[in-house]
Amino acid sequence: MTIGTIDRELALPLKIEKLEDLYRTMLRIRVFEERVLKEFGRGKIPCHAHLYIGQEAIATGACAALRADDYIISNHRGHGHLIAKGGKTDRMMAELFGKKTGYCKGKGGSMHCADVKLGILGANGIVGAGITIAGGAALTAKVKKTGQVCLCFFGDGASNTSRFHEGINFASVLKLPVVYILENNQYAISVPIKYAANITNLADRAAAYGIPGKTIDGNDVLGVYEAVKEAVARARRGEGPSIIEGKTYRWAGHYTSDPQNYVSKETIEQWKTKDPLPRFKGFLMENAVLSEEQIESIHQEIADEIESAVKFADDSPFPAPEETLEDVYA
Amino acid sequence: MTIGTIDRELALPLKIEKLEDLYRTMLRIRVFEERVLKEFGRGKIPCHAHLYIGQEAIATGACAALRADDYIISNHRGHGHLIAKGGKTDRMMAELFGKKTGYCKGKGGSMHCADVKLGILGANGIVGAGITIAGGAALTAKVKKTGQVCLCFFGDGASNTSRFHEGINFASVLKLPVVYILENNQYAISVPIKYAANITNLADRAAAYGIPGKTIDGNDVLGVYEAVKEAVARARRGEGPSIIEGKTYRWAGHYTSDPQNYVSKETIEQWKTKDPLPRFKGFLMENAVLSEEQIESIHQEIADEIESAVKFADDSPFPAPEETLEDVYA
Amino acid sequence: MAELGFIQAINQAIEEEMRRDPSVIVLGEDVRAIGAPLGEFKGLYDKFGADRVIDTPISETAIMGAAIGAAATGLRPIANIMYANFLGVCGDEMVNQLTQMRYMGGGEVKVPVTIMSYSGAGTRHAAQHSRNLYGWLMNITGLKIIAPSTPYDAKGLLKSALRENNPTIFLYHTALIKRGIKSEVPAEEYTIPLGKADIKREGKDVTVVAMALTVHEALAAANTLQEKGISIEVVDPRTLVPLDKETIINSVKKTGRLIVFDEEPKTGSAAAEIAAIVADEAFDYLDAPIKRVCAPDTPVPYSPVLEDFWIPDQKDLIEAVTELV
Amino acid sequence: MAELGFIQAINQAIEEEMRRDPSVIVLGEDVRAIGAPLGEFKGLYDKFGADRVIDTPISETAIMGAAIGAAATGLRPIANIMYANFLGVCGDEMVNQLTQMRYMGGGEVKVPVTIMSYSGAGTRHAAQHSRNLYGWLMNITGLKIIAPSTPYDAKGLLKSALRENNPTIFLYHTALIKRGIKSEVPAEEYTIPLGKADIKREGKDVTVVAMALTVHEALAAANTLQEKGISIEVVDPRTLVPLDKETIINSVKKTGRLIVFDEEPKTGSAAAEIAAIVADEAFDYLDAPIKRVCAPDTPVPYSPVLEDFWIPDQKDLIEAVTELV
Ligand SMILES: Cc1ncc(C[n+]2csc(CCOP(=O)(O)OP(=O)(O)O)c2C)c(N)n1
Ligand SMILES: Cc1ncc(C[n+]2csc(CCOP(=O)(O)OP(=O)(O)O)c2C)c(N)n1
Ligand SMILES: [Mg+2]
Ligand SMILES: [Mg+2]
Repeated sequence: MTIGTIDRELALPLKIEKLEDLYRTMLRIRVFEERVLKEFGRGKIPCHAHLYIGQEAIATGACAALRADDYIISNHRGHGHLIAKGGKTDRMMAELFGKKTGYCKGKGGSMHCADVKLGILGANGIVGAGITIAGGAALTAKVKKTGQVCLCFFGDGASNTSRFHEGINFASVLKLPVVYILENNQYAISVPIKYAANITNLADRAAAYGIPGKTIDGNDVLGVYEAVKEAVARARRGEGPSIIEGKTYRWAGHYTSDPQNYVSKETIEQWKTKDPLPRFKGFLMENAVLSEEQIESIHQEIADEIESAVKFADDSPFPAPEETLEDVYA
Repeated sequence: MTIGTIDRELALPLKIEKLEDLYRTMLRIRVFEERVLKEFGRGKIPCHAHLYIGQEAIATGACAALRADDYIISNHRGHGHLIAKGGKTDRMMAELFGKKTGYCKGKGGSMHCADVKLGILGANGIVGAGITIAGGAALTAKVKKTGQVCLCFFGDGASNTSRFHEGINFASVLKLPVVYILENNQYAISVPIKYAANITNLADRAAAYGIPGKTIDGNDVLGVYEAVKEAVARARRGEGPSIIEGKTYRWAGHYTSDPQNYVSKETIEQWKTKDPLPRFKGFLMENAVLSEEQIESIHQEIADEIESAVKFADDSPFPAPEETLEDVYA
Repeated sequence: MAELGFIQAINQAIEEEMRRDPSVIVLGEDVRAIGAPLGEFKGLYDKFGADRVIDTPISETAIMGAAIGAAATGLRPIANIMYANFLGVCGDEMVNQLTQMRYMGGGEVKVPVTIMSYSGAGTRHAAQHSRNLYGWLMNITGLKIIAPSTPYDAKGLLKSALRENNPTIFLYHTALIKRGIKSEVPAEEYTIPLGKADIKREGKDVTVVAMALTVHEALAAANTLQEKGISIEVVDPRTLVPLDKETIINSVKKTGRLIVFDEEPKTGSAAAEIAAIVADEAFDYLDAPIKRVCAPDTPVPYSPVLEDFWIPDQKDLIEAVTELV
Repeated sequence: MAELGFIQAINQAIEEEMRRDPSVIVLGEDVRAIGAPLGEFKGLYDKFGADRVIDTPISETAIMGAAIGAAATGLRPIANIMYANFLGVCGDEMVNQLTQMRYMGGGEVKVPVTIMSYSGAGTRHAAQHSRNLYGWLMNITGLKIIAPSTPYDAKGLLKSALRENNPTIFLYHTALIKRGIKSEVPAEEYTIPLGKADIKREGKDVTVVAMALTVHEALAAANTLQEKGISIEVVDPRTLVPLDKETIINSVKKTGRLIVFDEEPKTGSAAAEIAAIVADEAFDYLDAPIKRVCAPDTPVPYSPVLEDFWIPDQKDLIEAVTELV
């Protein structure tokens, strides 16, 4: 694991459009989240949300390794996962605003966005709960022989929960096509993982299930892509699940109103030097994949997109109160 | 791990009385369990019980490494653990018979026997549930600085449950004085552990928590004693928990009415050749620790004890029906 | 028509539905080699193979979580959680996942999971294997709850559950299995809709709402009471959610008296819900207080003497009826 | 007397009891650095040290299991399970361990665990962070359930819980914290016994039993109704188990009418239990059907528009009262 560099070899086989897309996706997440912070401050978003800022390389690299029909399972810090899997920023913003046009018609909010047609099986407000659900999606793929894979995102904190053990053991026994993406952003709210677990690399827990586990730099989008691609290929071949742990950091704290008093300023500053975006941008420019102007235009494009997502959310109606009563039963 | 021999070196530092006691305890468990099977057949015990026959060396060796004030947490296959920790066979039998003189006044039955004064915090009908509770007893010892240790017995099947992960991680983080005794008897009801987990030695899961894990021959009472002694010493020094996995087999099947159709006759026969009792008896005689006559007299003593335990149970009154209403609240 | 017990009727229902719909699968402990402890899944592994009859580690959260994920993506899993008492192990799946996934997502997914669990007291299994947990389950919004009293009902209701597009739990009572209760079960296919009560015995003096075990106790009591000239109507709702309020209320309109006969601790019981509905919606027809004949507010004890005292039985019902009329 | 909010009152209660009894300890997520999300444990780590204020991994089963084991061996742990909605994660500890350990063992051990959890809707936290789960908890036999409506009650009840020799759960309502509800709290020590209702407002036309959030909605409604000449009596049971039946029944004897006002889906609610008790034990005093003003049988939605519709509020109560009298 190397933090700070990007391996040129990894990039070479990739098409320019793919590299460009990786950057665009990371940027889309970043700009979306910054806007969520702002709209929360303005009172447009009625509940705090858990921002993905700083972790963009993981969702982006991981989802880039997927087929369109593959599944993902997300967690409470889910906006980045959804965007990386193709979630529409306007419908996401509308959901955060509690609007009828949102992904859940205003019923779910930040922690419950889902878009099954895109393979997004849902975020989750219960830490760890997605881990066992992922096994079920993978089971469907196995039973129906569709070749689909399920990526399951969760944090360092979740790796201490009951579902981590039961879910991964279950998947390992049935050789289910799941790839567990463990985003080790160092904290579970205020509790550092170095306190909450007695080991350094959480991917080492893979050995308890006889499956591969790999710890990588979570801020290197190409490294993430490569590692996940390998694990996805393995899963698709029917050889079972893997765990990939990306080390990273959540800059904005646990949620939109977290002053992060429990973290030293230095730690945060240090992690900011590993920002996945400028790092990848530098790489793209050094290797003449994209020019300054091209990057500029991507930034403009994303800024416009998020601006209109907010406008869409703002202009959309709230659901009618009686809609509360719908959607319990199919 | 060697199955079949007993290490003489281990025995040398032990007093003769201790060696004799190990044999007596194993035999007490064996004879008690055989009698349970018989009394169940006679309808005296109204619910099937999970017998410990074949596993006697583990509870016996493990509890021999404890102080009188140490704790144990047992599971559904708990008679052996209780006897090894000093549980009285008459009150146990009375409980199985549903009598007022039983350990739970007839309220708990086989799966819920407890005797807090002996440090026996209770059996449990929910697989895995004791694992987190053990951490609590150890926490009391830590907070009150009593130097006590808690042994926690559970099976191979339990090592796949949620509580295994949360409980052991928790204890490892807080460096709690627990020793987890994983009795790998190859099956969880009809499901073989080689199907239900993707690894061979379940003690290897200790690495997920940064604690020691050791796989040993569970039918060698001295080997168990030695391994547990070391782990208990470590726990008492405040260095945290360990896992000890003893490989063994439950001869009588899952419970008193299990025909074990899912196991081959050979497997059962093969395990019977590793019977911990004749094995230890042979050792004791070869090394002139006990003579044939002395062993004979121990057998007689135990036979008498169990006979009078049954008589005690038989002669004891049932609780009054209204006692149902007592003991909910303190 | 064949005389079948619960285990056979259930086994038939599952087999028929697995043949009918290839998306029905079974997830559970010991379903393969022994067809789960009492044999309700027997033979299915041989008939449908390892992909559809799946033995699991002892991992109730993984079973239920996988069932949810599989249901959301197109299968119809049976999640076998051996005893209702074990549902707490996957309590979060029950409270927050299974029953809320559809709603939280704005109605986009269906979650057709059928949970199957033994329930009830009477087999000397003590506190951790003997609860019905009806009240606990009813408070979990979004779950349809099935508690059959006969093999005939069991088969027809389970088949409906397996065709439902929503989470259901099918509770089969171990004491009824142990008692060897049998029904005539037709060879032809049939289903019983969820939410339709069955009047197990007509009567005119008191309405007794009973489920699973208590239906049988009520029917026995009815005979005794008949001799004393008291006629009770035994209404078996068969499903607690959805609850057939109409049939219950119509019966109360006729009798003017209600006893809810429910084998669980009284506090927070299904009996409370049924009593509350009638106290609201049929108040004007009531000639007497609504009584609940339930178990005491204690865990289930082991000793036969104690367990028999704990279980609300025909004697308790007869006493309550006699006091009421 | 100081004006305190819930968080301060709770913090004081814990600190006082920790000083009084060295066996009181705290187990929970984020209790150390931030004193749990809203600060109710703030300062305790500095005052009592790492052995008594214990940060845990995200492991509700380990927290609750350890609390049980610690309680059985002589400590008095507070098990902080952040939100009541997370209780399902340690559902088995709730159903089979904490509440049954003493009974199963024949009364030999005491299990003085106090669970503390946020509960209730009104903060836009959506389905997985907004339930009271009263009915679910009541069906778990052996647990005392505390649901205070004011900081004054919260402090006195929590102190009693921490002196109880039995499992208790203390549910503190996030919407009341958000609303900044305050009470006069005396400097002198006081406790409030579990099982003693408080009449929050006297009245003569209708008895309204309300808890936590609904107490405040009922009091607001009472003012509006007063203007229309209708006088309601607001009875706050404060603890659901044990339930002060006597005070409720005495009130019904006076008013002849009962509405149970309970912020949870109606089916299987605490309101059902209270209605059922009155329909049995005070039937002869009732002049009208017993009404339940509850939330609909759906999960809690996110959007303010929907959540406000979901929460049973003063408007709903006023409507129900007006229809009833
Ligand atoms: C079962 C459960 N326990 C506690 C919480 C409260 N909680 C929400 S997020 C969180 C921290 C999660 O940490 P981690 O898994 O590392 O993810 P991160 O927030 O760092 O992305 C906690 C404790 C919860 N939502 N669910
Ligand atoms: C949570 C839970 N799931 C399932 C069961 C049913 N059950 C009782 S014992 C048992 C097997 C336990 O296997 P193991 O832990 O290996 O212990 P062993 O019986 O082999 O001693 C099972 C599945 C249970 N009691 N609790
Ligand atoms: Mg984290
Ligand atoms: Mg085993």
